[in-house]
Amino acid sequence: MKMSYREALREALREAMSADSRVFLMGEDVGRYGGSYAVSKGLLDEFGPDRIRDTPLSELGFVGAGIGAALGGMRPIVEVMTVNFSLLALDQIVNTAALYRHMSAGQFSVPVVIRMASGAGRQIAAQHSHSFENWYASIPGLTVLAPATVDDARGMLGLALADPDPVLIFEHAQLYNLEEELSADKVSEIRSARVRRAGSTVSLITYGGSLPKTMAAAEMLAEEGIDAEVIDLRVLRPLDEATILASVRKCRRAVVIDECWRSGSLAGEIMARIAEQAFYDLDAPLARVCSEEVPMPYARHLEEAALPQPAKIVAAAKAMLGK
Amino acid sequence: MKMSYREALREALREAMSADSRVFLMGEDVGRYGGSYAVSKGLLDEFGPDRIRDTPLSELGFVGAGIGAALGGMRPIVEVMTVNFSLLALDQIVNTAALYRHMSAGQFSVPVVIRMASGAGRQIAAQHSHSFENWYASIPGLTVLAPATVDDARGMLGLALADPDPVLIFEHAQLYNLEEELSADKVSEIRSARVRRAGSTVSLITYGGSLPKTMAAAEMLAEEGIDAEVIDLRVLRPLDEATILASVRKCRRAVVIDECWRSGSLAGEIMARIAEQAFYDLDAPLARVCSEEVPMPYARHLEEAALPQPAKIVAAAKAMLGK
Amino acid sequence: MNTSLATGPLPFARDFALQLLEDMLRIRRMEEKCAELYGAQKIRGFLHLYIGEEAVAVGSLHALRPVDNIVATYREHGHALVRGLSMQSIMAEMYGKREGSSRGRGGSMHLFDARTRFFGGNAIVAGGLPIAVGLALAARMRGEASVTACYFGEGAIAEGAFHESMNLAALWRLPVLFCCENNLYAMGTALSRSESQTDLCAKAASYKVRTESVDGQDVAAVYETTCRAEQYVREGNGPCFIEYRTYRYRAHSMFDPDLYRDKREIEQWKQRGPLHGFTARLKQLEMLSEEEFLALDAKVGAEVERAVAFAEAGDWEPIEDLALDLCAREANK
Amino acid sequence: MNTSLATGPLPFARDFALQLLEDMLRIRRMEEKCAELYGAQKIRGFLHLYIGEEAVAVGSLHALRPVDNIVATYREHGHALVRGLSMQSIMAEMYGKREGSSRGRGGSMHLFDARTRFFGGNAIVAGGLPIAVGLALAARMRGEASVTACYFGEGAIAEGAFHESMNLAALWRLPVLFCCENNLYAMGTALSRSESQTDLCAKAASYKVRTESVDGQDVAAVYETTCRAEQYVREGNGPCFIEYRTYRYRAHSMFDPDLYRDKREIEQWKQRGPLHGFTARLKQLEMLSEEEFLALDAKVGAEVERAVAFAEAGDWEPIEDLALDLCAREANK
Ligand SMILES: Cc1ncc(C[n+]2csc(CCOP(=O)(O)OP(=O)(O)O)c2C)c(N)n1
Ligand SMILES: Cc1ncc(C[n+]2csc(CCOP(=O)(O)OP(=O)(O)O)c2C)c(N)n1
Ligand SMILES: [Mg+2]
Ligand SMILES: [Mg+2]
Repeated sequence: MKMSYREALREALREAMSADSRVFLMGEDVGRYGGSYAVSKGLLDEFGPDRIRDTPLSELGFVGAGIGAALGGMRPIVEVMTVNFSLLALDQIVNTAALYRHMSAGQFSVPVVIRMASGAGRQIAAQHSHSFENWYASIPGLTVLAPATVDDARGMLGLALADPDPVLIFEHAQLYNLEEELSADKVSEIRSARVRRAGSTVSLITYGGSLPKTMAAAEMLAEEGIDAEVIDLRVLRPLDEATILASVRKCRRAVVIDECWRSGSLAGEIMARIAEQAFYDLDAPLARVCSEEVPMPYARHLEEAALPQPAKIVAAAKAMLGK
Repeated sequence: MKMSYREALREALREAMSADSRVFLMGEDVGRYGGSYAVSKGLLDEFGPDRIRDTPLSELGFVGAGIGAALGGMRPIVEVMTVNFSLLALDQIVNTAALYRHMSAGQFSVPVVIRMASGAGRQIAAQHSHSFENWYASIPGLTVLAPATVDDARGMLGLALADPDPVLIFEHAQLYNLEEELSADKVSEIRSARVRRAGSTVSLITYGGSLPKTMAAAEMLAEEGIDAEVIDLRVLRPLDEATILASVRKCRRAVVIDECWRSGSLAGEIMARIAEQAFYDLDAPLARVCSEEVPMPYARHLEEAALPQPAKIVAAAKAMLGK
Repeated sequence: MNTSLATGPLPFARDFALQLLEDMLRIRRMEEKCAELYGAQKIRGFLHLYIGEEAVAVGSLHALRPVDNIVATYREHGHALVRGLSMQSIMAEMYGKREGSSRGRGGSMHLFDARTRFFGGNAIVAGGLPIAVGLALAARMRGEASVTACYFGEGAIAEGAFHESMNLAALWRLPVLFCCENNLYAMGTALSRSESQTDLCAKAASYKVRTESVDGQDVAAVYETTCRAEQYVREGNGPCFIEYRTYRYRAHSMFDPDLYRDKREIEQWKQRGPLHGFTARLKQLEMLSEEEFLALDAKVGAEVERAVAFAEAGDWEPIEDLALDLCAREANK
Repeated sequence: MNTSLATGPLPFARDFALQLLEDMLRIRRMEEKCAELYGAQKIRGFLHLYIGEEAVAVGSLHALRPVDNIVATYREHGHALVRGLSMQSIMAEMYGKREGSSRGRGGSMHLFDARTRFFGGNAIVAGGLPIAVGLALAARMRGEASVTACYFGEGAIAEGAFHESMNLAALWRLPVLFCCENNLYAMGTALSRSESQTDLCAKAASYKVRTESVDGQDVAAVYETTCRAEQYVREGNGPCFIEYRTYRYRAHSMFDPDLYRDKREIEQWKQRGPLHGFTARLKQLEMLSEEEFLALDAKVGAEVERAVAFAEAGDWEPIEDLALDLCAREANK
């Protein structure tokens, strides 16, 4: 069955809400408006305003309330409209959600799921185009997911809800319209990375909104006879080092691609892990393709220039191969 | 003249306030209380409550107000009591301070200086022991400083105020009582890293509160006949790649030390840059010594175990040398 | 909602009245064109139209002085235009051209102009309020007699930033004019579903801030009320909060299917259109003939056409200049 | 400040009165010991004493039920103790021992107890308020008749989190008891220098939340007022805000030189000590003799000694268990 990423998320929400009365969705305009990216469209009619709960513009307050509701025995799904606004709620995520279990020595847990749209590419400029999943992925106590396929959009939410600890889900805004065939096997775990394209010459490691671009780059490389392997991280915390290192050991070269600013990018962290653990397996310096270090501009040509693009990935891979 | 890090900061504040009537200090308890780390003690009497301005507990509000005051022609120094509370103000730093000049195509600038205490080691537990300078160092448009010596504590503030763009200063809480001889030459720039100890065998790269630990580790290594070089980054954004790479090229081995959680640490970013640019100069895998990936515990022995320590740095360096 | 239109004599001269009318018309026609250009994909990203709310920006900004600071939101085309940005630079910015007010970096939500002290365009709801507090603090410390006017929607009131900013401004008695554009909805969320207390002046008063509430569809009333408030603030009495009761006729943004409002409600508010109402009043007062109105409209139409032509003819910022103006100093990476 | 002590008959029986007295005494003696142990470096880090404010925790927590949720601050030893954590587990936690309520991970600021629904200890000012809103939301959605009591200082009111939480609780009519411990200072900042409106009930009322203000030095009044509020909240009428007017006799924390308060002010408040006042009243009512008081004090003293001995005898958590309880699942790096 063909389905869009948006529909897959909606189906996952519907399924979770139907299966467990403790599950509810809350966030700005998730109800009457239907969600700013229309993910929850129609769910208000189905589940009512208590369980599809519109909130005022109070990110710190309602994310904290979601955490509290999780402590209180519910299974809230909190939608933060975009990652940009999540900065206002960051204190609650860092200083409450991530800490409760450890700091209370296991007495309390916070089974909350926090979803947010992230990333650039829609010409909505510097305050609406951030990628902060690298920051979230650095916080012990959180699990951070980045579904990049319709299957993962469909399957990850339920698994996240089953986790007794806080899980963050980053939905790249450019993926909502992605249409793919839903596979017959259900996604069954949120612990491992996936090889999305097997290859032997260079390992292209990425996730989320950069996966389609990386797959396109791999196709372009294939046309030039370069056999790239594409790794989709899927889980940004904890990182699946085994899959990353296996790919790097096989290909002996790696380019890491993400949409963060280069400095402090998740790509940098992946490179650090490779440099620590697979140094002797490398035949060439590591490389990354990230966003340029500027606030994201509005004009299309500038935005395109600021973002990772297939051509840049191809160039980085070829440079590494001396081509 | 011998002086404490705290006194050096106070002297720098006093000098800046005396030299330029546009400069003022604002923050929680900077006035009557004297600053939570006693940095501004006595300054209220000297400069009055308008220029040593106590604020309510409103981090988002008063950091934003500092940014606005900078836009309005003042030279505010905003003290955020600790980096932990800066999360509440992060939106203003990311979405306003860092963007204004670029987004307005150079029409506006934000000459604000934001100081904050950071780091662990005082047994004040998980909500009060963070190191988020890595996050701040990833934001284009900001300059991020980490004075680790009394000279830098004395000299950096004035230079930061002279910068027409936003500058963040991280003062590691463990350094306030550090006493050192103030050197005769004034600190004259905030662009470059410094070699704090010349060496030839392994490059130990660090900053801020980890510098004393790293220097101690270098001494311990010296006793074992290992000649470590210690680099103090001083400026966390923009990174002084030239100094880092020169040291790594000389020593051919590097351990990076900081107090961030390992995943996403600034240490990881440094390693990524080395892996990109000095790969062929390396004789061994890169390594880092960071904090363990847990919320910082209160109990002393657990906190010590969670933090970088000289012994761990020594062990990492020796492992790298096969010793 | 008061459904009648304001009538009767005006508290100011005909020339000024015509200027108010013209400015409202300029916003209206410019934005109608923007909507069209959005359809033609000349303008992209988010586009939030101010159509229906014009009297607020026009009446209030005309009460302010060049020395004053303006802080606005993402729904700020009208404010930028009335404050004195050229329609050309606004249109070029929306096209993403280098002739735009921000060389195409900002787009619709991020118009800036140092000359007129227009501090932007801010796409973070309530993000402008702390900035306004700081601008007012700077003005006070520098001994300037300026007022900082900060615009925001009623949706922003739920944000912590509103609370912290109101308290700081009141505590320090700063010259801030908090201009709340209450158009009853924040995206799809009606005020009654976002605030336990829907009397916004009562909320603001809890900070010991003086408050005013005015029919935002009546440009004369907006002007008068803002003048009164502006004077109070300028004289050093501390901040003032003004609620402008208004309505947006269009959807929240070009992505919004607008399914959460009753069509009758929209129609009712359209009966009280700010342009329509003011034009009728001027005619009734014999200050304006239909002919004069058409001439004015034609003049404004020509300005819009010129702005579009200017934007069309503009250049793209070279990609090499991506990092231009990131920092005053050398590249910062 | 009302300088007289409460007198006259009590609204409850002698047994209960003695229990209130004993709990106040337990907090006082425990904390006096903590201060001593801090001097001896047995307790480290931050230590915020509640001495002088005991009547608030004791009177209010006795008005609540086991099913209720408690959210507290970093000044929470008293609340934890009254709620039912053993003095031993509190003391061991402050020693950083594995027998502590959080195995030594939390220390003074982070006491937790699932059994008594004590959700901690939170060292971020106002950080507990949104959590309390969520706990109350969960209770309502689950059909539980519980109340969530959230303690915070008057300093927290300036935070955006206060504003957002009050609005959410009021908008959704949630069973939250906002317990504001107004001890007049936030570290060195007096209320009048942090709030434009110092009448805290007026602030809270602007959210259409019911409010109460009570003398926090009078444990009987605290109990009665909280009972009234708790009942209102439990019956589903929405949240209530209670201001407890109190005072801390000690410095903010052990690092605070306490130079910002007038010594006379401190002395005046000490005249109205909650323990002193209640003891005098009980004696006047002939419910307590000096002998009985001394016996009670001796009993409490013995409890303190046992707690110290317990903490002293405790073990250190093995370093291998640093990451224990980080996540329920396997190690998360
Ligand atoms: C902090 C933040 N949260 C959410 C959004 C998304 N958003 C943009 S506009 C808007 C509605 C704001 O409503 P209001 O303040 O009433 O202004 P109006 O659009 O009606 O002029 C929302 C929710 C945002 N931009 N910033
Ligand atoms: C968000 C935040 N900002 C600042 C601090 C530092 N701090 C700790 S306690 C405190 C004073 C709080 O005063 P109040 O709320 O009145 O409570 P009290 O200490 O008087 O009980 C401050 C400023 C903090 N812990 N959290
Ligand atoms: Mg609105
Ligand atoms: Mg207080």
